[in-house]
Amino acid sequence: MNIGIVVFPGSNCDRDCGYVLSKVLGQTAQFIWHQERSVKGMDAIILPGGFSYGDYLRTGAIARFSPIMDAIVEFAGRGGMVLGICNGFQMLLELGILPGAMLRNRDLSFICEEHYIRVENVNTPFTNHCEPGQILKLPIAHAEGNYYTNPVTLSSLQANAQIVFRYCDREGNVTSQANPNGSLDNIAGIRNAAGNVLGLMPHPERGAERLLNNEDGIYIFRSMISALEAHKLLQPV
Amino acid sequence: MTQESKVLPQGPPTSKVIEQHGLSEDEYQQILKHLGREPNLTELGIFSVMWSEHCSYKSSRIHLKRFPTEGERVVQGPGENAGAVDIGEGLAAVFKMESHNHPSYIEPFQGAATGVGGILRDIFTMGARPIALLNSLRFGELDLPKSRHILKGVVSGISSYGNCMGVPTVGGEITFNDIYSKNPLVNVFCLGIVKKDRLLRGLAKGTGNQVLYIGAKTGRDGIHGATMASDSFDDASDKKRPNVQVGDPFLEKLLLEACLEFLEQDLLVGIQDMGAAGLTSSSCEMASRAGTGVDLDLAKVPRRESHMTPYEILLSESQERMLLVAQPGKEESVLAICRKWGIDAAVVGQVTDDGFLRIREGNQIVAEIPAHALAEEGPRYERPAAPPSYQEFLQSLNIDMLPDVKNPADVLLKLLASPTIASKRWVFRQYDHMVGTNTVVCPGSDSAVVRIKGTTKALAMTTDGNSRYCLLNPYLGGGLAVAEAARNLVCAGAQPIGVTDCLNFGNPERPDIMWQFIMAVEGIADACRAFQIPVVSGNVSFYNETNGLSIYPTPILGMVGLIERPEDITTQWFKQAGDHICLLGETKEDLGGTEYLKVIHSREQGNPPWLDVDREKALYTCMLTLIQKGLIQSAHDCSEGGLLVTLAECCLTNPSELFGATVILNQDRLRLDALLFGESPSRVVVSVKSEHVKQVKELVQELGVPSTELGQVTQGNMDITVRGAHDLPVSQLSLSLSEMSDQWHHALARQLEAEAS
Amino acid sequence: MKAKIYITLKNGILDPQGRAIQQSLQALGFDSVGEVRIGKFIEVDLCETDATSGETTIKAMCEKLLANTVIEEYEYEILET
Amino acid sequence: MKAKIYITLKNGILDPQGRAIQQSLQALGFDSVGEVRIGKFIEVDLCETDATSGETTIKAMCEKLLANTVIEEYEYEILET
Ligand SMILES: Nc1ncnc2c1ncn2[C@@H]1O[C@H](COP(=O)(O)OP(=O)(O)O)[C@@H](O)[C@H]1O
Ligand SMILES: [Mg+2]
Repeated sequence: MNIGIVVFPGSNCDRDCGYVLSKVLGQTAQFIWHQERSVKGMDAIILPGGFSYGDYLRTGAIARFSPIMDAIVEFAGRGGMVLGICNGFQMLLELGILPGAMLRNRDLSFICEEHYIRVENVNTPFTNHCEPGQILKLPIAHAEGNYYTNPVTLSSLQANAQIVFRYCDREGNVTSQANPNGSLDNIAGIRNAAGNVLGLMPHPERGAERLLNNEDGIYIFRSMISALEAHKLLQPV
Repeated sequence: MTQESKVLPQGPPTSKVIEQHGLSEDEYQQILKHLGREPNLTELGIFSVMWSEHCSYKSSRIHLKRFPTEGERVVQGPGENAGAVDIGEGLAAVFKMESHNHPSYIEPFQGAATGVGGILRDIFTMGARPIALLNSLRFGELDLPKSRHILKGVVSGISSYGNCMGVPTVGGEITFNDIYSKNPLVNVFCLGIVKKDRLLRGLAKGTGNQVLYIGAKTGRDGIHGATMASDSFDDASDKKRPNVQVGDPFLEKLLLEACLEFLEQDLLVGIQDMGAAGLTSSSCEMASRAGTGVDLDLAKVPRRESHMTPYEILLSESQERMLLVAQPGKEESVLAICRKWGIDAAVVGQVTDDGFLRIREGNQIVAEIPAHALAEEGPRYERPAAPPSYQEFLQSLNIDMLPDVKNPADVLLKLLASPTIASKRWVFRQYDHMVGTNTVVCPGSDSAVVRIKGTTKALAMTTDGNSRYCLLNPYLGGGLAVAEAARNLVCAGAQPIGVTDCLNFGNPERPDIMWQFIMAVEGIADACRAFQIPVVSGNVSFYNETNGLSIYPTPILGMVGLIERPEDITTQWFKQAGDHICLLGETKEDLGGTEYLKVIHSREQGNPPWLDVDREKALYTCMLTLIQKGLIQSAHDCSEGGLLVTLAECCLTNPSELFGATVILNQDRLRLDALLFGESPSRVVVSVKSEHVKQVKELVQELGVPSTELGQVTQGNMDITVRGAHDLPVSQLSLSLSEMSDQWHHALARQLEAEAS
Repeated sequence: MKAKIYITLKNGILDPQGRAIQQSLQALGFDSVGEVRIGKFIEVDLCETDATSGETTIKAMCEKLLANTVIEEYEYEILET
Repeated sequence: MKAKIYITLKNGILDPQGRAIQQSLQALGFDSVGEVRIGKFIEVDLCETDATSGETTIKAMCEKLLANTVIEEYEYEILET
């Protein structure tokens, strides 16, 4: 598959995503400079982690105005698969493709640590390789991952199974102790209503190799690849 | 030349002005000789920074010559922005360590952040992509609110800069002592990877080549930063202006990517960052190294503030700026890359062949000085040195006057909760230590290990230094620091291949401080020579002194080791119940200068343990052999806190589960506290699968390393039995893992989060 | 002209930074301190002279970039210079 | 009473955030935007009634905790409520 990874000034997980896709999973990863205006030829798009524009003002706030964003909004609108990781998730929120916003972590500090998340919905193109309720262990690395939205939106996220990952403990219990950053309802990742856009704070690309003692992130990438393959089978070009 | 007469005269400086610039009468006479005339104020300012201790190493240079700097792997030794060693497959590891002590006291967040920014630039100006940061920190004890404030500021400064750059902070060390309460130390280490034949240097070669300025605009920040780091210079006229630089990690990230693109397209002749003494030091050092001159026009320098004088522009220490010399005809490509990344850039001058640093502003020459005189011909001092009068008192310790330990379990828990020994998770969880997806061993083991993509290799890195040992015996302290660093690397399965150092001392004009410095350098040099580990870069920080009180002599070493095969990567924690635990090396009555004496008996006295270089070397060979034969499950070196703390750490540090241990020790005529908490060097605790025990024993014996079987890894408590004469138990302790873990894991957070009232 | 813009979290949204500062102030002995809210203060120079059009510009900047209206609200003042 | 506190970087101190926001506003087509400086805006509730003592408290809070006087300066307003 041909997966586009958008590079913003200040992105710093772009190359990590590229490495996993091409070297670990044998896909074609293509870097797209934020000033380009087209995502033609891409089967899916990743908005990678990092500090786009230094995260000055608010995380993702300046990046959302990059020239490439129109093409991405349009791509997502057509049902194209978009994965926003960490800073990428924050951009999706700023863009309004996903609802809500990020606040500073509850304890105000940057947190880099492995955490458990529970897969709440396996009927998404990002989780079809997971078992319902499966527990993944993935690193988080952020200062603003404290997800917030208004109560109305929260209940609609809950009602529509748009909450895809929740922070949990080792046994899968979603508790406030297992919540690293104060995120509402322990939210670690959500999808849009149509299901083709996912934003999550944990870094699946950091959990994709045995050498690095973590392979749980592979579930997410494999899910994406399977979904894309299935889609291609349905709609041969 | 006619031009010379046109140097803008600003009137010869008065002796007061000369003194304010920190120049001695003698030094001023040398300036006159180099110039053949009186300097103007701008020129005086230039000499003042370039000949400051910070830039010229005038008190240290002759001593640093003792370091072994050569070796088969050395690609670049001291003298460049950073050193480089060959790691095979056409690659070199580029690394260096720098201090940012003084700024971090004045403004902890920005001081530490800009320290990280500076060391990163040193690495990527060599053409290397930085892949790892480490830091060594020293603070006052945490019961002082000010120490907590400094620590929190420093840690968030490091975290904010390093995280934003996307370079993982993979390790470091922190120790606490009240001696640092007014002189905290912030030493930052960075390592990058470059293709060996693409290594860039700070050379202004090629007459007529264009000199470019890229990065942040020049403001009035940090004027005289270099002199500040060299003395307590303060110019009344500057008082109102805060001498603090603010870092912009986002801009630096853009600079990094742009520089690596220059390199990829082979556009540059040379490049250097503008660190201390900014535009001045970068231009004259680049010219001096290449034996050329540089002609700069200040009118072309991008500025952030209006009405800046040449003096201010030349001495500004605004961050995130670089000076580069383009290949002929490639200037446009350089500028295009800068435009792509949104970086300010300007051609500000050219390389000349007359050896002068010539500064113009428009068509006026404001300064003209031989570049070599500035960069290389600064004063050199062999300052008087003598051991301090209190040295004998420090070393005198009648251990028999101190009661032996009565309740080892209590002492162990106290040590585990002492911030120097306690887990540093509170700190390193704020550092992105995984970005780059190379970190195989995250913070929390003896060394950090980072794999090198595209190869099967990995590099292990560590920073170490024990200033109490150095206070008590600077020669031994220096050697012990080298030994500990190397031991940490071999415990990770790595062969040490190079070292960098950061030498933090008090005022070199004091003979006792100079003596500490010389002895420590000698100790480091002798140990590096014995272990055949070349010193390829480093940094000296003097004047770490407040109100006449100097810090302990604190040389810190940053050492790098090479691991050829991923299966050799070894961590410190126990892996499996049933494994056998062995101690390699010998425990002696080494209580002098220990953490135990400090925490339990409030003494920082005695003689540090003797370093037997041959024993230590034998241990390295032995460890690497065992690891490469796949016989070892875990390896952890014994350092602060001694054997019991080491065992506790083996039990507590496995990221996925805790392990217990059942251990039997023989007292062997030792004091009980020496056995349990003494800090004899050249010791490692290993765990071994039972089927390998026999083979390990044989090999260890063959390699001439003493070893003792201690017991087994369990899933229960940590149970320790000490047997005395006739195998009778003299002491027995059983500590629950949860209790130990609670002390060790949370002590730092508890002390930091205790709010002052 | 010059604009001063104040951006704060909307009422009802927990402000972890404000809470931390409140606690530190109280720990420092400032007993009379009640709630603390923390926001952003942005000063923008504008080379416009017409007050009405200046106001339109400022409003647009706030809506578009400076404030995230999901969680934040803003106020501003315009100063002639 | 209530205090509004404005904390800004001292003159001459680099403001990377302000610079990034300025560039981004210009890129968004706000051509009239000149310099942008970014600071903090803090609202503090105080259960004091005496204006003078309130002012002393606010000043002390700024000096001790709220502003980093090495690089920042502050202003405040006190509102009776
Ligand atoms: N203690 C030391 N040991 C070895 N080399 C040193 C030491 N101190 C300084 N050097 C070398 O001297 C050169 C100048 O160092 P330094 O002035 O710190 O560089 P910078 O200008 O980047 O601050 C560097 O190449 C450095 O590696
Ligand atoms: Mg340098």
